[in-house]
Amino acid sequence: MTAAVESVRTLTLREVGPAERGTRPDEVVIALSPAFGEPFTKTIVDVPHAEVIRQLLAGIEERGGSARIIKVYRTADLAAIAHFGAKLSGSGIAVGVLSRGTTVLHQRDLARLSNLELFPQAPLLDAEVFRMIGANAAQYAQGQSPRPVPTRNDQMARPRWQAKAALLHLKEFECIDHARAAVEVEPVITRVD
Amino acid sequence: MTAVAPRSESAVHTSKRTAILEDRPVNLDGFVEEWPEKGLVAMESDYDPQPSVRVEDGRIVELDGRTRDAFDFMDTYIADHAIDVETCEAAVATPSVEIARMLVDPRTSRDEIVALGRGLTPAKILDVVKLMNVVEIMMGIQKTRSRRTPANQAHSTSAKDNPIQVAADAAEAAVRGFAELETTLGVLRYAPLVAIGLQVGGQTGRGGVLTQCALEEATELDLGMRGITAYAETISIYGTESVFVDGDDTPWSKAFLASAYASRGIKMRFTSGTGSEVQMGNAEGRSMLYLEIRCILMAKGAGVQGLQNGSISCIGVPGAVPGGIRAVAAENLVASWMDLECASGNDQSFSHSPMRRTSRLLPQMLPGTDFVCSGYSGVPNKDNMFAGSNLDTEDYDDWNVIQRDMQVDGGLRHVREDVILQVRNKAARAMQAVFAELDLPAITDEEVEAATYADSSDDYPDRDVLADLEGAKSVMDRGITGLDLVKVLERTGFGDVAENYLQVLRQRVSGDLLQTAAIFTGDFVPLAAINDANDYAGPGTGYRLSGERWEELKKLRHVTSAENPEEEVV
Amino acid sequence: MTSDVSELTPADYPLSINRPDLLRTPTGKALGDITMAGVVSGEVTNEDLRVTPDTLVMQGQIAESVGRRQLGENCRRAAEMTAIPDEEVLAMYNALRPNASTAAQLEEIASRLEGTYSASTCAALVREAAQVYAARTLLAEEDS
Amino acid sequence: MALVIGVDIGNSTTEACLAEVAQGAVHRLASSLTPTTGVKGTPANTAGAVTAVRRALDAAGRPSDALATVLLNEATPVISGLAMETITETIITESTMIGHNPDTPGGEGLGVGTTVALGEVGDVEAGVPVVVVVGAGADFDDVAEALNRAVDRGVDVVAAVMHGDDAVLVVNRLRRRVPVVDEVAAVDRVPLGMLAAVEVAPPGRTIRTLSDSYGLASTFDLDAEQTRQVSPVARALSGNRSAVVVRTPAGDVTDRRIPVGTLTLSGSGRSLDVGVDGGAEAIMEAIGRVAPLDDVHGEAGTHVGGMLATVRDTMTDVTGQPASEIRIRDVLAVDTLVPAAVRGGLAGEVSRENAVALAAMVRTSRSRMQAVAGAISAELGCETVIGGVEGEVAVRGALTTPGSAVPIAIIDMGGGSTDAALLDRDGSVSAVHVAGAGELVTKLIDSELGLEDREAAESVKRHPLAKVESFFHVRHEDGTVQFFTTPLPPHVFARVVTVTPEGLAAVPVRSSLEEVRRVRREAKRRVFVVNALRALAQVAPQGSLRLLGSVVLLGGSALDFEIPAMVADALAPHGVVCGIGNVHGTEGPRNAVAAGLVDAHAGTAAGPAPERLQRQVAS
Repeated sequence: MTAAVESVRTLTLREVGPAERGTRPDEVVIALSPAFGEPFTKTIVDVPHAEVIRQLLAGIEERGGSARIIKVYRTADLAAIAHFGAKLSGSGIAVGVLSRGTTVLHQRDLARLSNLELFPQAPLLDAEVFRMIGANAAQYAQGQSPRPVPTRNDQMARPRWQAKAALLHLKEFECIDHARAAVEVEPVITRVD
Repeated sequence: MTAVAPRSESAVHTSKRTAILEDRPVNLDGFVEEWPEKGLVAMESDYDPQPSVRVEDGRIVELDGRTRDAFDFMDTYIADHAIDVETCEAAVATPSVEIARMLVDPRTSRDEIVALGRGLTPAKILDVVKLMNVVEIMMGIQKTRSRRTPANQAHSTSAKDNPIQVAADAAEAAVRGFAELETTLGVLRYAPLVAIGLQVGGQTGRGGVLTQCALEEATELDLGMRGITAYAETISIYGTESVFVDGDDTPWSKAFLASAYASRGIKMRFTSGTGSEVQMGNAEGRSMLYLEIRCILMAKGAGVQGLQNGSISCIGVPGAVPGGIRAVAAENLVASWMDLECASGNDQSFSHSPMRRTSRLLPQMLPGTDFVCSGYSGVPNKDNMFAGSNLDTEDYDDWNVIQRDMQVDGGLRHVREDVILQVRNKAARAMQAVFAELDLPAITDEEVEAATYADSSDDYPDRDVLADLEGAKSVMDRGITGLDLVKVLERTGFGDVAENYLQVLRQRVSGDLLQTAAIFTGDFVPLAAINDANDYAGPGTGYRLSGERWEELKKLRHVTSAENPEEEVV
Repeated sequence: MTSDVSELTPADYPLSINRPDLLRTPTGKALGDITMAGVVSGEVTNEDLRVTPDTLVMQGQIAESVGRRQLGENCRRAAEMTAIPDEEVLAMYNALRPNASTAAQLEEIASRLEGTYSASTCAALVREAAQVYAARTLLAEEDS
Repeated sequence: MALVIGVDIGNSTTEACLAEVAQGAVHRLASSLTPTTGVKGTPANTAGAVTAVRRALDAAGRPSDALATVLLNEATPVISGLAMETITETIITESTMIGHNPDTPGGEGLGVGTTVALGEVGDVEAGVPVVVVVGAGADFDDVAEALNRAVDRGVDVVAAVMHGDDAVLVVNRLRRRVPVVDEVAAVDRVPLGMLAAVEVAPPGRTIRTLSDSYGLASTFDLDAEQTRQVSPVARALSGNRSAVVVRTPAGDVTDRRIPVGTLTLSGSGRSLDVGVDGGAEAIMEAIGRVAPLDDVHGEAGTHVGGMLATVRDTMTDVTGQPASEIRIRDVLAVDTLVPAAVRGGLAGEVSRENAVALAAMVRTSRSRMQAVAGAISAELGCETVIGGVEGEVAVRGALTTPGSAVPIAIIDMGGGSTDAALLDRDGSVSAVHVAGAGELVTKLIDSELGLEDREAAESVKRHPLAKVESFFHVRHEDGTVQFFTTPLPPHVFARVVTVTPEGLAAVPVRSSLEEVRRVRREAKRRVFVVNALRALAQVAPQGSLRLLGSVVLLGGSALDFEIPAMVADALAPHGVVCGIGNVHGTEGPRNAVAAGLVDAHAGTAAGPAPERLQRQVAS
């Protein structure tokens, strides 16, 4: 079900105000890292950020959930980003995403370093996986117990991706802005034909 | 999946030759540009500190440009525990180029250069090794390696955590020559049965092989204290304070743990490696090698006998930057020079390219280290639960040929098929007897047969995992120890295996395996950097591959007989 | 029983081969008593397969005789630790992790090491850690 | 004064009771428990028996050379075999319907039109009602746009069928909402150009039109004969939230019984054939008619035949007795449902098919306990005596339960078989073994919940359930709520879990707690309660449970959290007092046989010594 993306879409994150605590009991917060969308535009394996957001939102929508997106500037630590999002989430469920693609499903009552589902190998995450992550997030938010998204593994990911992942991680750290509070954003996805 | 997909095609039309080159496995590896400001650089960085040291009232008050009030805990630990206060000022004042030459020059003895090293600071050590090219680094390893006789270590694991497979592959690895065997688990609860498999199999293959099971601290120590395993290795340390704290440890907690192992008579080494700090995003702007040198000095200061280094699980990071593999060789040199046992990496999947895998190996294999691989996968890589090694069972014959080509001892040997089948079968039968005697889920004759001829976990009948896990729990609940296993083996007709195992346990009493780089010979003589200290002093000295051992390594699977060219040497 | 042994040298190593006369198990057996016959008859027990503090001190001397000062110190700390039960060793290790203990808790461990187990070298290591942790803000919050 | 030890070799555990015996007085010192090695009643038992003896000696701190006598039970080998056969199947021909239940269909209502591929929708004339068929790889935004464009052009798009899990997404983007069924894996096999109906019910409801024969008739304009033919379609779709029906010339859906072989039952000088596809009730009824059973054969070349042959072969291997001499003495048949993929389905449709589970039990007359006794004597260097049949000795042990009195009956519920015995006022003992026990319960739970995970099924069987409602509280199956101060582990979040001594373990199902609980209790009832009644009826005077008096439950399953209560409830209407054994007031339901052996040896237990009473019901 690779959503055969022939047309390219671009993503703009339009700031709508400070990130605040939500009230909808079934909402999922998608918490993005400092470099997500801007300056970076795609994951470590070139999945466009527009597609990451579109598929996460589609997964949530397909399961009848609602979503808000926030962008975090003060940390580039995935666990911290996701846990921060979970605390703002009306349901307590958040999806944390780094610009290189690494993703985690978090819940506000969990310890920061714990998680509901973790997808540590960014090179193995494609559009289909992001859709399933979104669907599971919505189900957790509704108090259901979805089957965990099947995890993939590849021994040879280390030689190919380990250093690029470190580099992207460092770049993400560069975009940390301690003075800037997290904001709620609205995704504007434009199709470029 | 994505890792094996070809690179995206460029729009430009390419030549046939380019197409062939594009398809070469080396182009599936990842390479990145350096970024020294952030520590994404192997060993040559303008952002590393300059060497300096100052002593006041018998205490180091300045280290590599920082005064004591600005020390982080790594500086403090190294200044107070690793560096000799009496000699450091003079040592650091010695020109780096002179020290580098002493490392290479055969006329400077190991004792002399090791003694000088005791007074050096991390930045000074870096300053010295930066002057050395990779051949000089190999010269240095050849001389400073602590044990005279090189050795090797194997991984024996199973994708299904099948204890019979682990036993059979451990037996084969032992008979092929590995001095140490390491295992770990997919399902942690399987640990007791797999650790028993490793020990029973190992002692069947060759008496005196030392075994280890990588787990979280409490269980690993427990299995060690029961005598089911013989040593420990996966005690990680890091080169910056922030990463050390992220790992939930400090130099003091790790030093305490080192003493805890020794107090139970268990051999232990730390683990560190280049790239881990930058991988975690907290390199504090230092080069990978500078941070690794801090780890090496921290280990030395803790009084642990040895260190596993050579990037280890972060090898993809130094492997992707210029000069990275030179830096990896340099970290092995520094560990050896600091008088620690060095288990020198080559233990993780490193490259898609067979040629590159080999070249990464030579700086350790050619000069010889205490353990050239830490470890070599004694199972097919798909069964390797340490996420794959640089070498696996498919490479056994290549390794043996390289040893013979270069007349270098990499710790292994070619073993005839009948001998391998015999030890694999015996290991599986010994496990069958042990399981039966301990009321563990039965091992069938079919499984023994499979273990004798198998390659991977796919070749074994599936075990009843639930029953096995209950059995594993009962091993812990009943307090079964190594001594119980010795009794069972003796009672069930595996007297020689029992005797080998008892010899290993007996060494606890002597503490002989706590000395630097200690291993066991086949005759249960402890061989350490004391009674087998490296005495390399140039051509014609030190360990030489000759005599009986060289005759052994001349043997390969297929060698045409000179006497009768129509036949092969057996 | 072996405390009056003169300084050991590298020539004494391996003790299991060159100086078995110096070695005893925690129950006082000689190394030569650890035989298969002894195991089968039940005379050799798990308690016999442990290292004694005296032996650790001797191995420490050998290490120091070849210039390995820190390894010698580690052997001395280990000799002190032989008396501490397994669970308590692990508990102390966990207490030394960053942000795990208050200054008072670490001092309590140090006093216990010194008082109950006569482990002064270990106690010194814990006190030193407490000092560094205070300076680097790695102590646990005071109130809990 | 002599040190003796009673050893009871059971199907799954070997128990020992160590005691000092002097002039008829018994002073018990220790008991022990270890897994049985090998098949009960065979020389492989020696290892386990020796282990049990050594452990009891260790526990009492006695050396092994002080032991005077080992007392062994006469353990009759009992082997049980299990098989499960599906006896019905649903078949769809010519893809007339898609009856699966995607989690999230889109839209609501009924749409009837001609099937057309998404790519062709641009060519459809305005005004024609169409059902759009969307293949794999289509993006939801693109699909919605194409459908909106068609509608703008005047095409009457009434419904859609899709490959991907996109129905809600597409419907949310339509200007005119229509029902959409998604996750149809073989969407490319949906015939095009045919009349089709798509129905989606609101959340929480089920479809009304396509699941009703007359609804189908009016939708497709069928006559009376045609309506009769499509009734299986309607039946197959009932209970679904969404469905698609395509009218094709020869399409059909059938529900047929699969012949899986017959059982030939012989007993009471008669022989009866019964088809396994007749279901459990027919099988058990036939068994009742020929009781007591002498032997059972399965039809050669069928699964049932294969299963019974395996049981016989195993017994031949362990006893050395030829297969022709081995008799199957009991069979328990249980009806169950197993989820199975529908043949001919287009969306991986699953239907719950009927199945029969069988447990069979074999006994031999030829025990090899003498060989076990010899091996134990050699190993321990002391006398070994075989004493008493286990049913009888167990009754003696049970009688030491405080408050019990003759007449007394026992039920020992183990892993492979359920045993019953009765000690009558005249001192006579009757005993019986029947097939089916804990293993069968595990298998039923595993297949009915579709777990395919024996570890999880075992856990469901053994432990009560709870639902994790937040990281800080769970609701137990009895409705009580338990709070935690530290967060629960993430892998149990929002799940149905078993409450085990090691903590909470997630049950890998999507069913509700109530459903899991119902399956668990039904499985136990159909095996343990049925067997308890069946076995007791065989030992009861004149086969009447009313004449039993009291029943003591023994064995591992007597420690289960609900089985004793379920059995007691079933016995209560017969006026039977039923309770959990407490051997010697200290051992609980364990150790009855081992303790009974010692008592019999000392000659102190109630009633005469076992040698004098030998009335075996089922031998």
